[in-house]
Amino acid sequence: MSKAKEFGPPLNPRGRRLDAEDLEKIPHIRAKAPAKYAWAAGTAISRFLEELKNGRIIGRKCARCHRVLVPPRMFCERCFQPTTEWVYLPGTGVVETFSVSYIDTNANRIKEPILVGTVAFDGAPPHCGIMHYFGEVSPEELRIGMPVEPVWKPKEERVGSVLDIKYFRPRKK
Amino acid sequence: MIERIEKATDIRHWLGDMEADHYYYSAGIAGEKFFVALRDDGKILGAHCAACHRTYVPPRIYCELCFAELTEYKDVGKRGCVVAFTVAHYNKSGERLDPPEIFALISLGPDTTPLLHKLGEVEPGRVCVGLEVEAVLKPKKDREGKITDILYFKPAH
Amino acid sequence: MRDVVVLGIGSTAFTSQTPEVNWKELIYDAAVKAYTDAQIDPRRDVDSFVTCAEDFWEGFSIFDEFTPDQLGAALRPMMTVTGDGLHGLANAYMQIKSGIANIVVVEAHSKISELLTYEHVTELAFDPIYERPLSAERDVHPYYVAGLEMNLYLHATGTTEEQCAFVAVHNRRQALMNPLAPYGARIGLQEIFNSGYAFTPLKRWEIASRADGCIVFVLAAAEIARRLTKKPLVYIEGIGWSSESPWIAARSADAGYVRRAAQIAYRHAGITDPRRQIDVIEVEDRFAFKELQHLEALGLARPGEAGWLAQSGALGRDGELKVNLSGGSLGCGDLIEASGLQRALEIVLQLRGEAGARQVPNARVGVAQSWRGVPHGTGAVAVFARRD
Amino acid sequence: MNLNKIRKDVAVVGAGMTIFARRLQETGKEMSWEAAKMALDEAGLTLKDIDAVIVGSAPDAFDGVHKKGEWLLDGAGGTNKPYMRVFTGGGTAVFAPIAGWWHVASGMFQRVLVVCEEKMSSVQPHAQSAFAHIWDPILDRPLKPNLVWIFAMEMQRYMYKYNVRYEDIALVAVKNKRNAVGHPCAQLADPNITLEDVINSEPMALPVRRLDISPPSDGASAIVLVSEDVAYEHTDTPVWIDGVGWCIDTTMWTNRDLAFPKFVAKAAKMAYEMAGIKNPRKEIDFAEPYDPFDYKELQHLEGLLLAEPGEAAIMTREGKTQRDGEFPVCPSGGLLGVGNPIAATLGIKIGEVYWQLARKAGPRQVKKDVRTGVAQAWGDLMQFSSVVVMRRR
Repeated sequence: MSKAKEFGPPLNPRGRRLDAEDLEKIPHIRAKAPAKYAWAAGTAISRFLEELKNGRIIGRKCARCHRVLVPPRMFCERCFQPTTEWVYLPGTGVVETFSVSYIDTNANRIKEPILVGTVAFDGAPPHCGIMHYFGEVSPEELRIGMPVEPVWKPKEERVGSVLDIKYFRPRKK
Repeated sequence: MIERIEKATDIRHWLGDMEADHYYYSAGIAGEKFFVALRDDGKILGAHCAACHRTYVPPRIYCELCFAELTEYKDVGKRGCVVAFTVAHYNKSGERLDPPEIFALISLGPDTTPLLHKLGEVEPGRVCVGLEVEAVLKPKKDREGKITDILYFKPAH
Repeated sequence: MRDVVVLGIGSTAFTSQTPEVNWKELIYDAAVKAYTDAQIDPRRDVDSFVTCAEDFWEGFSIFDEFTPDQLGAALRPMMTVTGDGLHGLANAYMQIKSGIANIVVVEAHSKISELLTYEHVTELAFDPIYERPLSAERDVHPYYVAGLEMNLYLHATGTTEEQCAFVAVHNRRQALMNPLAPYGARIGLQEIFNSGYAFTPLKRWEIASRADGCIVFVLAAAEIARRLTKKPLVYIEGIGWSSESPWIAARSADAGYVRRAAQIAYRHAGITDPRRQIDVIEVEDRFAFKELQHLEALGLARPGEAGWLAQSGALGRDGELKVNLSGGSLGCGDLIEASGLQRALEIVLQLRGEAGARQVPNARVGVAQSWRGVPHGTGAVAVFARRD
Repeated sequence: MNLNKIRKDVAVVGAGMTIFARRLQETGKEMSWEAAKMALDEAGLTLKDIDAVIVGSAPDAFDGVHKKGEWLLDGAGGTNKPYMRVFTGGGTAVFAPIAGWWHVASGMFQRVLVVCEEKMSSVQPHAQSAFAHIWDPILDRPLKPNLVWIFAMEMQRYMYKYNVRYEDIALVAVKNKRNAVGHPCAQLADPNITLEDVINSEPMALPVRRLDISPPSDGASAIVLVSEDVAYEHTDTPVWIDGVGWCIDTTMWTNRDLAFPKFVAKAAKMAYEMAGIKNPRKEIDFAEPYDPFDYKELQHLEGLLLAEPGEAAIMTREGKTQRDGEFPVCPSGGLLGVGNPIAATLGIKIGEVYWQLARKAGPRQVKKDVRTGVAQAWGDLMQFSSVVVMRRR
C-alpha cells in the first residue's frame, strides 16, 4: 500500500530518529556555553530587594489608575505614566493559584512535593502579587483563596532576595 | 522616569547565567560522512552540486543556492591554497596569545567553498594569500571525528 | 501602496554602562521621548510594536516576554525581531504598507554591559561543529573573523591599512560633536598604529567598543501622519535587507549582503546614482575597514576607491560624501542590535535639520546601513528623504 | 480605511514538515532544508523562485547557538536573499507565517518561504535547562522553578474559576493522541489510549500529570506563501490567509488572573475583524488551537471565542470536538499527539489547516465540508498569542 493512501500530506516526511544509545556512536560535539550576566535590578526592584531585607513588602502606586503595583515598577504599564508613591503592604494575602510539584527545576522526580503558587497581596489590586512557596500546610489543605502570611528568614540571614521569605503559610486567626 | 536612584550604593546588580549543563551537537547527516572519512581514512570530503558546479567543503546534504539534494561525496584532497588569513593576538579575556594563532580560509580546489582552519609550522610573517598548504592530521589513533582531527594546515613543499 | 514616514524618534545617550536602570527603565526613557516627539499616546494611538533583541545578548531564554510594558504595549500586538534595528524598521514598514497598522513603534536597545561573557556568547554564534572548536581550543577571541574579512577586503581591493586607520581617526573625532556619543577622541593615525595588531591586519583601536543605549522610532502611514503633526515628515523611501551564507568561510570581500540590500532599497526609492542623489550617509563601522567596504557595496564608491576617499578627507562633513557624522559605531559605541537604528536616528536628525553642530545644510536624502556583526553576513539598508 | 484596497491577498500553496521525534540526527540546518524542500516541491517551486525567507525558531537556548536564525540561514534557503527571523516564544509557530503574510501583503515580495525549526534535544540534560531561564532572574529564578509550574498554576486557576473537571480536560489528551495515529510525523500517537491512562499517569506538578503534557521534540516545518497576483499560476485551490492577529499581555504574570487568556481573545478579534468574521462560532468550521497541555486546548477555544468560558470542556465531553464531530479541534493530533518542537508546530497548525482546507489531509480529513479554519499558537510567560484565519474560496 502506498504511503499516500495510508496518510495524507505530508507525504514521506524525512528525519532520522536517534535513540539515547546512538548518541556516542555518531560524530558530535559536547560543549559548554558560557553565558553569565550581571543584570541591573533597576530603580524599583533595587528598593524592593532592600525592603525584603528589612522584612517588608513594598509596592509602587500609580496616581492615574490608583493601583499599587507589586512587584514595584517606576512606570505603570496600563497608563504608561510614571508611578508616584512608595507604599508598604502588610505582606499578607490570599492564595491566587498553586501547584503540588513532584518535579524539580531539572525535571528530576522528588518524593516530598514542592508547594508553589502565587499570592495576591492584601492592599494590592485583585490577582496582584508574586510567586512563592507554601509551607506549614498539607497539599490537601492548600486551596485557592486561602489567607496566607509570609514567614521571614531571621534578619541576619536576609540578603535582599525573594528567598528572604521562606514561604507563605496559612494565616493564623 | 521621574525618580532615580541617587546614591551609588543603593544600586543592585543580580548575578546569574543562561547556561545548561552542556550542549550535545549532532554533526548531522553530511557531518557523519565527513567525520567518519576524516577519522577512519584521513580524507577530506566535499559534496558536489552538479547543477551549480560547486563543491561544498565541509559537505552538506543540500546545495544552498539551488536546494538540490547532494548525494555525490568526493575526496577533495589535503592540499590547497590560502584565500585569506589573520593572525590572532588576543584570547577572550583580552590577554595576548603567545604564540599567536593563525586562522585561514583554505581553498581545496577550483569551485570548492573554502574551509576555515588554522595554519601551523609557519611564521606569521611568511603567510601570504595564495600560499600553498596541506593538512596535517592527528595520528589515526587520536582522531575522534572532530574538525580538530585536522591539527592545522602547513606550507606544502 | 501607502507611503511610510517617521513620525517620532527618541533616544537615550549612549554610555559604556547603565547601572542605575534596568533594561525596562532604559527603554521606557527612550520611548517617552519618542512618543513626546510624535505627540502620540502609545496606549491609544499605536497599532503594533516591534522590539529587536537576541536571547543570549539579554540573558533570557525568551526575551520576548519582557518587551511590552516599557513601550506601552501590554495587551497590544507586539513582536520580537531577532535582528538589527533596521530589520525591525523593515517589519514596521511592511505592516504599514500592508494596511494592517497605521502607526507602529520600533525599539532597539543594548544592555550589553550586563553580559559578562560577551566573547563567549559571540563565539556561540559560530557553527558548533566546524567553527567553534577551532577558536575554543585556545580560547581565541572571536573577532579574529573580522581580521580574516579585513584581509579578504584589502587583498581584493588594494585598500591600505593606513586608509582604514583614517576611518578610525575620523569617526572618533566626529563623535566629539555628537552629545549622545561616548567614544569621541582627538587622536591621529599614529595612535591607531600604536594600538597594535589585534587580529592582523586589524588594529585594536580600529575596533568599536561596546555601549548601552536605546532608540525608539515611531513610524506612521503618511496620510495619518499629516493629520498628527506639523513637523517636516521624513519618508522611508525604500528599505532592503539581505544575508550571505552564514559559514565564516563564505564571507565575501565585497559585502554582498549590503549590495543586495541596497538594490532593493534603491529600487523602491528610485535611487539610480547614489553618489549624486544621497546627501547624508551612515554606514556600519564596528571595524574601521567595514566603513570602506560598506560604502563600496552601497555604490557610493567604486571597489578600492573608498580608502582613497578616506585618505583625502572626502568622507566627512566638509567632504564630498557626508559619512558617519554621528561618529558611527567607533564613536557612539557598538550598540549591538540598536546599531542600525542609531544610524537611522542620525539620518532623521539630519533630514529634519536637528543635527546641531553636525548639521549638513539642506540634507534631503539619507541612507542608513546596518550589519549584524561577527560572524555573519547580514545587513540592511534604508533610504530616507524629505519630500516637502 | 478599507484594508482590502491596500493589501495584496496572500495564499498558502505548499507545506512540508519533518517527522517529529525526541531526537533527530539531522542538524537544525538539515531539518530546515528537509521541510523547506518538501514545501517547495508541493508548491511546484524551486528556491530560485523565492523572493524572501522568513524563519521562526524559539529559544536559542535549545539549540545552543546564539543568533540561531543566522545559523539556520543556509538550510532555510536564505543565502543571498532577504531573510528575517521573528520570535514570539511558543507563539512563533503561527507568528512566523503572519510575518510571512506581511512580506507578501505589503507588496514587497511575491513568493516567500516560511521555515520553522526547533532542536530541543541539544540542550543537556533536559529541555528544562533552557526553560529554567525564561523566568525573571530576580523575582522568579531564585525559586528554582520548572516550566510545568506555570501550566499547573494556570490550569488550577482555570479549573477553579470555571468549574472545569479534570476528567474533561484529560479527554483532550485522549482525543489528540488518537487523532495523531493518522499523522505520518507523529511522535506520541496512540490508538488505544484511554481516559484512565491519562488520569493514572504519574503526577508531575499537580494538577498536571505526565500524559497531560506534549513531549519535547526535534523537527522542522515550512510553508510557501504567494501573492494573489501569482497564486493561480501554482495551484487551482489556493488556501487564503484572510485574517491575522497577535497580542501580548504584560510581563508581570503574577499580576494577572490566569483563568481567561485575554491576549488570545484580542488576537482573535483582530484576525476575525480582518477576515470579516462577525460570529466566529457560526463562521469558522474547525480549529487548530495550540495544545502543549490538554487544558490549553480548552482555554484557547474559549479565548478564540469559539466557546464560552468553561464550555469547551463540555463540548469535549459531548464529542463535538472529535474529528467527525460538529466542530473538529486539532484533527492533526496536535502537539499532544504529533509532538512539540515549539516553533516547528507550524506544520500541525498552519500546515494542517492548509491541508484540511485543500482536502489533502487523507485519513485525517475531517468529515464535514470545511471552508474556514483557524490556527492559533501561544507563548512566552502565558502572555502571547498569534491567530490566523484561513479560507478556501
